[in-house]
Amino acid sequence: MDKETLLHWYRQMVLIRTFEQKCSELYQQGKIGGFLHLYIGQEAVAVGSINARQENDHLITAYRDHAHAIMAGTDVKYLMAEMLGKATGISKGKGGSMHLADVSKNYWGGYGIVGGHVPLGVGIALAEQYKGTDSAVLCYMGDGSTNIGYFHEALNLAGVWDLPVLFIVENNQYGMGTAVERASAVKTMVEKAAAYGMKGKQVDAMNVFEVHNATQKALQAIRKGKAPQFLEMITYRFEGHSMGDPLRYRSKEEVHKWQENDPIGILEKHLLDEKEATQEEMDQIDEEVKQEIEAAVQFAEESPFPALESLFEDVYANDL
Amino acid sequence: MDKETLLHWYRQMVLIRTFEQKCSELYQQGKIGGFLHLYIGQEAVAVGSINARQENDHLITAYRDHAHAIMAGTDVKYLMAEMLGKATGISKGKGGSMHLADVSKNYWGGYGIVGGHVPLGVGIALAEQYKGTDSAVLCYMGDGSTNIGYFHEALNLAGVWDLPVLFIVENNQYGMGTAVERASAVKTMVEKAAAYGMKGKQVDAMNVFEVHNATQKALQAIRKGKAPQFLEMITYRFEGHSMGDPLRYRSKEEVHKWQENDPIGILEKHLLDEKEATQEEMDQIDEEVKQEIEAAVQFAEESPFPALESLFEDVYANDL
Amino acid sequence: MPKITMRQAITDALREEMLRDDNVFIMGQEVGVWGGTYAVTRGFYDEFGAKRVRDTPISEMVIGGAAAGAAMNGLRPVAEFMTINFAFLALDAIVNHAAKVRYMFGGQMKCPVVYRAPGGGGRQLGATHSHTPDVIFAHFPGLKVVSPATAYDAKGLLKSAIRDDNPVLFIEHHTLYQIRDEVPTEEYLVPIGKSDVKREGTDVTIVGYAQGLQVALDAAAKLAEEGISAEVVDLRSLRPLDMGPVLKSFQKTFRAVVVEEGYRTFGIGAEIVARLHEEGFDYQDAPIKRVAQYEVPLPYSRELEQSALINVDRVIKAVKEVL
Amino acid sequence: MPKITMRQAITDALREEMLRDDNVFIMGQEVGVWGGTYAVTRGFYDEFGAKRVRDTPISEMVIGGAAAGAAMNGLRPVAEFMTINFAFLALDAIVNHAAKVRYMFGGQMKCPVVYRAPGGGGRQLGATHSHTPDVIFAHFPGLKVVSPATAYDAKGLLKSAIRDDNPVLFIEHHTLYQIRDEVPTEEYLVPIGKSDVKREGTDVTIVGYAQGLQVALDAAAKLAEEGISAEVVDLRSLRPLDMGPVLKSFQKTFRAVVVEEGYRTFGIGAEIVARLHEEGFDYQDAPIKRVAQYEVPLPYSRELEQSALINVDRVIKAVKEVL
Ligand SMILES: Cc1ncc(C[n+]2csc(CCOP(=O)(O)OP(=O)(O)O)c2C)c(N)n1
Ligand SMILES: Cc1ncc(C[n+]2csc(CCOP(=O)(O)OP(=O)(O)O)c2C)c(N)n1
Ligand SMILES: [Mg+2]
Ligand SMILES: [Mg+2]
Repeated sequence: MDKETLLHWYRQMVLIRTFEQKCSELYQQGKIGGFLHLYIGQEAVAVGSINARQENDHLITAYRDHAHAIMAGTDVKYLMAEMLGKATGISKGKGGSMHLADVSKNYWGGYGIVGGHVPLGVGIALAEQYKGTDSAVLCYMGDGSTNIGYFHEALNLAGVWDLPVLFIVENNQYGMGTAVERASAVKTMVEKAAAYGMKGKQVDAMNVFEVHNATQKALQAIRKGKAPQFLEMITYRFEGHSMGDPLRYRSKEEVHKWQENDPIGILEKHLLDEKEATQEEMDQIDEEVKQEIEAAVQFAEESPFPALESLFEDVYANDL
Repeated sequence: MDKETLLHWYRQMVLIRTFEQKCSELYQQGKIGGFLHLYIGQEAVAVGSINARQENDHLITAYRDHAHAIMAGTDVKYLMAEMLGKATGISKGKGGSMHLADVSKNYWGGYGIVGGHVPLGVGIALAEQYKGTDSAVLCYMGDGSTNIGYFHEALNLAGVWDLPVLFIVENNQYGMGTAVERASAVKTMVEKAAAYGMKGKQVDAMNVFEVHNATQKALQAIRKGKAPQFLEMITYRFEGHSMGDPLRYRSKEEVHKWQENDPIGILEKHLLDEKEATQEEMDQIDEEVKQEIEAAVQFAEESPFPALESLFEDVYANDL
Repeated sequence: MPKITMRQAITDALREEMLRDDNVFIMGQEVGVWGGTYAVTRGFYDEFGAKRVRDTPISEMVIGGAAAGAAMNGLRPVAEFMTINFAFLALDAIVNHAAKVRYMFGGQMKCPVVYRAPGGGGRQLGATHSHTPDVIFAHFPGLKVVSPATAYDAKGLLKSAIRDDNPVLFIEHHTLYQIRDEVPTEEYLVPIGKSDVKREGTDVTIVGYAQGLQVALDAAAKLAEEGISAEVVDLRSLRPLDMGPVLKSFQKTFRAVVVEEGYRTFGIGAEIVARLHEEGFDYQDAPIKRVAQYEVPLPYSRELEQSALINVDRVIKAVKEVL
Repeated sequence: MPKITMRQAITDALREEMLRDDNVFIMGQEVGVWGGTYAVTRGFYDEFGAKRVRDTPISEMVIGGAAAGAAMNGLRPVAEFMTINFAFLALDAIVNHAAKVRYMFGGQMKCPVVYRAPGGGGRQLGATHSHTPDVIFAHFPGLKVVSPATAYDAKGLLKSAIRDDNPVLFIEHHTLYQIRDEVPTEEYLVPIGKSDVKREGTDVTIVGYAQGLQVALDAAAKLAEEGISAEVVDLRSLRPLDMGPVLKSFQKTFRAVVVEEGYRTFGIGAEIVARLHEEGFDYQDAPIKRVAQYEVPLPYSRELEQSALINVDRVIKAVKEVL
């Protein structure tokens, strides 16, 4: 990995985190409404895996979807505008935090119904197989979502039809307040994958290199073996499930323990240890990112709210 | 196993088969309507397993449910009356072939929505656990039903809550016209069980002794270990999925191969080989069963159809 | 023009659209090797192969969702639910996903999927297998819901549905597969969202669709023998719902009966009555009547089941009450 | 009498019933350790323990089905869907299983399960999380559907629901958790299936329920300032639907407006209008109006979402149109 790449990854991780921190702020100011789910702590997953995709690979995820949008390559100003419900938002203010998508970048969006997007991801893959391309779909989901019927039916169909999907479970240890072992009859996600003929691999997903490496291999396997693959990303969310989480279900100690493995910290340390970059270079990036986010907020704040007539637009593809 | 027991089992198997053959006849005569799914070929599953239950164990299954009703101990005349849609039917003519139940015998019925009864079975087990009894639930289903979301959610919950359920998959190789390997991403049902922390066991289910033995062990394990169990019964249906199956999906040779392992034939041979019973004794049983079925048909034919007022009865538990 | 069955009309529509557009394919339980539970796709597996005629596991949620995903990514899936009862399991996939992706993402996507689903009562299939739940799907914007009553409409509407850029639920009443009527050999389309006068008359308007429409037509024929002239309007589409021809007829007859196979309370007829009341207020000469299924889970026993369903006599009785 | 919030009223009802009957227990996502997403069951986990306050996986189908099974076998589960949107996934478990086992098996079983589900729009949750789909559940016989508008009714109806031998879907509008009204400290029940006049008046009947009822009451208060006397009738139960008080009021006022938060087409209001038309035909002095949600998936952006929803002004406008 060359220095430029590594600093680019660093930048992406910081961009995601800074975006999330800003969202948290704006939520507390009442500028963002609805549900807001932050990705802080999980950055290495989106950054490591999406940097391993080919351009024609597709992305789809659940409602904790800001990072995937950023990694898809969407300008954060359109994402921030969406957060604020503005007409310039990537989803024209209709989607909000849970429903970012950028089809021009093969990012099919965040979805709020737990598990509901997994069949969509499978269908997107089916279309690629049907057209005979070498595209794959990176389909992200949470540990909690593996207990819903959608997960089962979708993984099974992908297995039966040999669809080019990489299922990526972001196992952040909890679905809302429910720890994995209180919701799943098996302790690991890879044990579930086996029921669909997928070997599955557990990845230390606080480490962006591990994530990148595992994803690259899995995508290769999909393109070569013409069969779906499965990765269990072991990670942690540092914040609550969404804004307003009473956080009764885990201890401060547990959170601190994981925070010692901060994915940004790990990359930072690597860069310094290996002398790939100086602290100044990184500080410089932090500063640039801060400005990029501020500019995005400004863009969002200055953008108009959607015209009320737009309420009736896009219910159907053609006017009825 | 003493002679009496063995002949009793023989009788039960013949009773099931004769009942099914008679139903087939009555369907062709237009006396039975709707969908009719025969159990012929699978008799060893119901007979072997249900003979292993304690009286306070519960039974629940899908729409291929005649055998389970017979094994629950319901007089075949009430079952035959139900087939004919009569007021004296076990479900008062409202259920038909797919919806036999006899709650007085802890048989909670047959259900037509594939997989829909599996959560019910889990809930019935939850009630027993809650009440602190030593009852278990024998929850039967087809191989095809293991691909539906219901299966996944129900087995997972049973695993998480350590519910006293014995999941029995009657793997008769097909869900309608779809062979197991065309519908499931793994070849065996036990591979699926592993995803819910259940070990699972494959059973040669053309052999009633194997079935009985495996079920007994599984029920013991449930009562001792306080956790669900899983059995994959390898079996075959000799007839079509339901009446009117075009049978395009399997060869005559395949059917014949399985018919050589007729579960009744196997038991018969055992009885003769071990000199447990003579051909005459068995012929005698066959004859008695025939008469029992004829009497059941007569009862059913002579019974009245439900009064039209009954249409509005039992929609709710109390009159509104 | 040749008379063909509705089954044949649907088969022909599917086949023609598959021949016309490579992106059209079929997925569902037993659509392939078996040839379709209702024999609608018989021969397709041999003709089009396993890529375009895809047997699925018994997995309604992913049938609903994966078909939507494939549609979002450029294909035109025709996904079959073996019966509409099983589509209950796909309600979320259909109304929360297929029907919403376009709006929710600000118009970035379209989702041209067709869900076919046979449905209806009257075949002694028992409570869970005999629903006519069309109204619950038709309640949601973003989805189109169509349910034809004739072979002609079935063919033309299904072809329109397949070419439509929106998700369409296409409901086929299973007792109508056998009906026959004239269907041109040359290509035609029937637009989605247009009601249609199926019989002209002057004394009363009977509104129906699908099996209810056929019952209405039979009733109208009998009424004619008694000198009562009924106009029969076929809704054909439930969403969008086209009240134009219904209102026009009502403004002529001042009396109406709505016929539907499903339950009465919160059924299709409720909306029709409400709309006639609201938009045809000055024309109401008598209370509009609804003929619908009695509100019980449908029982197995033949006579009992039949007694819960709509029939010609009940329609005639209702017509006489409004006259 | 003390004024308490609807949230508190629901908490109290649950707690009292759990104390009264050991067979009553709670299951659902985050009902335990978390204390309920809407804090309704806060403290229950500590008070009643893990046996009676059961956190479930994210598995709506088995929440629906297992609760029904437990009810069939002697318990009285109160199963919570985190929101009613997610109950779409349990539609089959609820309407094809819980609501049908009794009938389908000839009365051999009963299924006394309560499904609680918060719902509604107006909180910027986006299209999939903002449904008021009450009508699609209320369409099916075998189920009872209740949705209260006041703390008093919420408590009394929930207690009745838990004691009812039938499956009951209990829908709580999330924006109503905060409202407060007088609730007696002594035990009482509110019967399921009884509409209730919430405000007396003489000029117009406004029919509503849940959040729609509160909007109706606010509108009535404003109308009073202008000298217009509106009678407000609360449906409270959607199935069984009690038209008695609605009709009685209409026979006095001759004019009506129906208010509901859900979609208009095939909504609750359609049935109310149809029934008033059918049963109150001679009393119709003007077309009855419906005030309902505009037919779009609800958008995120605040003003945009609000513009799609019902509000006091829209009700007042409708009232003035019928007067
Ligand atoms: C079908 C459904 N049920 C319940 C919810 C409510 N809900 C939203 S997020 C969530 C937890 C999901 O946990 P997980 O899949 O682990 O993802 P994470 O939030 O940890 O990223 C729940 C229960 C929902 N959105 N959809
Ligand atoms: C949810 C649902 N989808 C589809 C069907 C239609 N159907 C009825 S039986 C069946 C096959 C089931 O196969 P399996 O589970 O193997 O049971 P078997 O018939 O072999 O006993 C199908 C697809 C149904 N009843 N319910
Ligand atoms: Mg999680
Ligand atoms: Mg099978």
